[in-house]
Amino acid sequence: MINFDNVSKVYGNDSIALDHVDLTIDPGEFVFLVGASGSGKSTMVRLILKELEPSSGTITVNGVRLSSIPHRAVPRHRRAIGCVFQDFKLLPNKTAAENVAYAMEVTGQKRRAIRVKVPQILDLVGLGEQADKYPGQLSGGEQQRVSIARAFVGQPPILIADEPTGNLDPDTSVGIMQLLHRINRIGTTVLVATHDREMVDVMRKRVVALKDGRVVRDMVRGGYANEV
Amino acid sequence: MINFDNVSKVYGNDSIALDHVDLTIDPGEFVFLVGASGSGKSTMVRLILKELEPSSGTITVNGVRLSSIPHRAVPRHRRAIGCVFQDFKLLPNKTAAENVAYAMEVTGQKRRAIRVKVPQILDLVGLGEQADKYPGQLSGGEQQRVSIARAFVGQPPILIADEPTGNLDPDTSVGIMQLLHRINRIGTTVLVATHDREMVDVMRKRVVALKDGRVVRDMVRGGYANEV
Amino acid sequence: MRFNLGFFLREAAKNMRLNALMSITAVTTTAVCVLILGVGLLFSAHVESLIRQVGKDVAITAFFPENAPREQVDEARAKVEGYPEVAEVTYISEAEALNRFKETFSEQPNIYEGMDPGVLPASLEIRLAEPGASDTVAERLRSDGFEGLNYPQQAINRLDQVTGYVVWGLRAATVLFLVASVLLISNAIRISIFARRKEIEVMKLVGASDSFVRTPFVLEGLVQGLVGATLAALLVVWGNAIFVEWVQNQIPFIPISSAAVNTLFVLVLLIAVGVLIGVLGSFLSVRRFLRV
Amino acid sequence: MRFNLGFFLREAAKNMRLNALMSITAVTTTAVCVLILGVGLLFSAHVESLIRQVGKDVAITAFFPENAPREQVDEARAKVEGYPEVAEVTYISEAEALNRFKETFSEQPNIYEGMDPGVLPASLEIRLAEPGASDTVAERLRSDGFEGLNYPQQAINRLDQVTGYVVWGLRAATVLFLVASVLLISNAIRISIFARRKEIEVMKLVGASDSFVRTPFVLEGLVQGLVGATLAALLVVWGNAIFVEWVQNQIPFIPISSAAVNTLFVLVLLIAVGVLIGVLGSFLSVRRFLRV
Ligand SMILES: Nc1ncnc2c1ncn2[C@@H]1O[C@H](COP(=O)(O)OP(=O)(O)OP(=O)(O)O)[C@@H](O)[C@H]1O
Ligand SMILES: Nc1ncnc2c1ncn2[C@@H]1O[C@H](COP(=O)(O)OP(=O)(O)OP(=O)(O)O)[C@@H](O)[C@H]1O
Ligand SMILES: [Mg+2]
Ligand SMILES: [Mg+2]
Repeated sequence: MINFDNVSKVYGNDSIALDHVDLTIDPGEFVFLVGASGSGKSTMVRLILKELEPSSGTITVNGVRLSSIPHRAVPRHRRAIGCVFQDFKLLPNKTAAENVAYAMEVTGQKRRAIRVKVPQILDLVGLGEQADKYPGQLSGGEQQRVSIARAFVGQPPILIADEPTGNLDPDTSVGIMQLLHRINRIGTTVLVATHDREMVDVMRKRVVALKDGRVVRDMVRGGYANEV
Repeated sequence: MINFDNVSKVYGNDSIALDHVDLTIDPGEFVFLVGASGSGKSTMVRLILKELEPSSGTITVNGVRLSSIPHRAVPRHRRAIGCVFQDFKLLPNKTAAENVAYAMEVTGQKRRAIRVKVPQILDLVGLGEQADKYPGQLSGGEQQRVSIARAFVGQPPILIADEPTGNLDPDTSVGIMQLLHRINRIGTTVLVATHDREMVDVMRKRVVALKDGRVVRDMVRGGYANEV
Repeated sequence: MRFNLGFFLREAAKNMRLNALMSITAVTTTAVCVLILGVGLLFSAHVESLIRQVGKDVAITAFFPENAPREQVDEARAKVEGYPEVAEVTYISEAEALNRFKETFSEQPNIYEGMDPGVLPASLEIRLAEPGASDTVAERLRSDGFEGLNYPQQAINRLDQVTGYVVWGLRAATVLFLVASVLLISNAIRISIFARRKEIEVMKLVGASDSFVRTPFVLEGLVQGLVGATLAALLVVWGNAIFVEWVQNQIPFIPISSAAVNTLFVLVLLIAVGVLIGVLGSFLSVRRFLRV
Repeated sequence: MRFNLGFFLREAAKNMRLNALMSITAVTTTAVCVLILGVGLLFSAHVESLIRQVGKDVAITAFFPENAPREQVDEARAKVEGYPEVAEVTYISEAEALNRFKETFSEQPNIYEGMDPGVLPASLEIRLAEPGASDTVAERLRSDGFEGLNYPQQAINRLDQVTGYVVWGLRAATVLFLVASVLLISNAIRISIFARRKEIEVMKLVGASDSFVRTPFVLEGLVQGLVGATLAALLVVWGNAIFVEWVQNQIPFIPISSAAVNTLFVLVLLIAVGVLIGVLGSFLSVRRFLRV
């Protein structure tokens, strides 16, 4: 589903964020991406979204080499990926509900479908009450959950979550992780970059660990800090 | 040092963020503020900074009623408080080092002092290498650490950190918490709003728990989830 | 994916409401520029028309030989009226010529006291359609047998030359105003879209196509341009009507005329300019941030 | 806390470099507006000067009685030259008057053939400093014993009236341009500062005082205004010099003069306008976002 083949990413001239990364994620897998701050997790996410181009190497998503996708076709590629951004990336001029709805609107879905689906999803992440607030009126955790809801709503075949529980209390985090688990069970490929040691240790999924831009560990049923 | 007397905060007409909060934090104390997402932690921080006015009740910081501070004197009030913001609030047009330096410049400190102090602080939070990057070029955790460095640098008598480790891996988090502990030991009053259960449980400091805007627990040597 | 106009219009309307400050700024900038452009346009039109009017006052006088017979006069007159460059021909008899002379020197009766009616010859006063044609007309008159011609050769040439330069200058100024308007309005649009570049980035990252992102911005530009330009254009046209009436009442000897300006044309032109800049400016400014 | 100019200048310079798009936009907007304002100013100045020039060509002719003695003429002349409204006095003898008459009617010699030298009286040709003063001067002449006066009463009055209106209109237009410039430039500044309101908020939250936040913005506005206005002002002054020379060569009979415009004054005025709007616009726009 997602394949990194010898991928490196150097920012500017000397900031090596990813260093010859090889990684294959099969359809339907659930993968935790862990690693210290600055180890390159978000860079991987941005590469998969084709927000950035790799400095070298090949990335394949869903059988398509990203470097071969023309500018015109990038939106379609992105619509196949739901993404929870580390910094949320909500539209400040849209309410929580409108932000979630936007992800459906870009795919040209019917207004009726949107009107049914959006409140359901917001309820699922515990924001039924806050649907009509603007991002500036939401707490950090609430904004993060709007971002999660937006990533879910289109039922994309791939779901990527970059630090989805960084602003959530443990109870809510558990809820979100259960949600990710359920989504994965219906066939969605899930990639979660996280620092949440408890969660990783509890869920016993595949864990890929990065260190200074290199994959230093890849265990099928790993914990956050297993020995290398 | 910080005193909330029957403080309520209602956003708009019906969004009750704080509900008759009474709280006293003595000079030199170290207090964890915990509570579910949306329970009002950031609202308390914003009230202390006089970024917001309470809907009712009185807040006193350092013996001064905030409502009596004229607009002119607000900057001085804020300079006495170092604050790590949940959303970092870095200046996008300044490098990491310049962002940290800015907090010293507003207090009119000498360029020489700034040039000595800033690199020290950045080293302390592990960003010696990233000093000249702009926020847009930093990872989430790196931005968070810049925000932490900026809050420290002026050695303010009060330090408030809103979710300071949300984007940090467990090892770095421990380092930051040790830093907060050391800073507290030299007399600084520290208030940390956090979801980091591990940290709260390990450090055994005073814990104030909010729920739906009310203080539901206040224990001298508490854990994250002690019974109420 | 079909083009959902309703959705895009709602988006544009919402954005304008939420970014009211920006929208108002864009509208006033457009209005001010279109206003200046419109005033320039009308000023040009009136000045051109005035200059043409003055040009029409230029006359060539062609004298008849003493005691020319009636038939000769009529024939000559018909001939001259047939010249394509001629706008109007008036016959001045000997008696009329003397009367005019007397009027001119009314304060010095001693000049004309001794004059005979026959001293001043009869003449044709020929007004031209274009002052530039005076030489051609004089040539024709001479070849048609007129010997005595009186026409302010130099004044006509000068007037002609100045007219040309002024018209040219006015058009150049109008074009400059237009360029300035385009620059100023598109500058304002560019900054206001620059201020929202992060939003555009986010839209692209959640899978919006370029046109999906662009359309609401372009509609915003269209509406802002339309509103600003329409306000300004109406103000200009209304102001013009007031001005023309005022001049006609206060300075009646200035031959200003509301016919100098095609109101509808100005209205449409100004609004078109505003809308075009709004749409194109938005389109191009957004494009710069779509490369995500 | 002392005012650290070096720090603020560095801040302003850094911001302009990092927000290059915005800075360039602000500079071009200022330049375009100042350019238009400057062209308007010079146009006004030249038109006013031309009108004054035309006004000076207006003359009153005061006739002496037939065969007035030399002393009377000299005395009268000295007297008239003393009138404050008079710019220039020329004595026209009887012989000269006849010569002029002959020239005017050179194509119709039969008109003047029989004339005696004494038929046309001697006169004073009086040019006025202000065409509006013609009535006053005529009054003075009459009370000083001149009986025959010849002056184009109506033409003078009209010229006077039109001159007044045109000067008034030009000044109004200049003020309007000024207002438009202020609006357009401050609009551009307002949007560009609006785009940075979050930064202002953050600065306030980390303890910056209002003036600490404001100063770099104001300095930016100052520099942008200065650069934009100076470019435009130099262009205007240079263009004016070219234009005046061109007119003097191409249309020499148009009495245009580089003295109509005080170059230094225009330069200083335009730059002052640009700087003032830049500074004030930034000051006021920032203030709106300082209430954090
Ligand atoms: N635009 C950029 N220019 C230069 N360096 C960059 C840029 N973006 C990221 N980096 C650097 O690349 C490294 C990896 O960044 P990345 O955001 O991938 O880290 P991360 O694993 O997501 O960290 P975190 O857990 O803190 O979010 C960091 O050291 C960062 O400073
Ligand atoms: N400007 C606002 N307008 C309306 N409601 C607001 C506004 N700001 C915050 N709120 C609401 O107030 C409540 C408390 O917000 P606050 O940011 O204090 O929560 P928090 O405890 O910091 O949560 P988190 O852990 O998610 O950051 C939330 O429900 C939020 O929706
Ligand atoms: Mg990251
Ligand atoms: Mg919060």
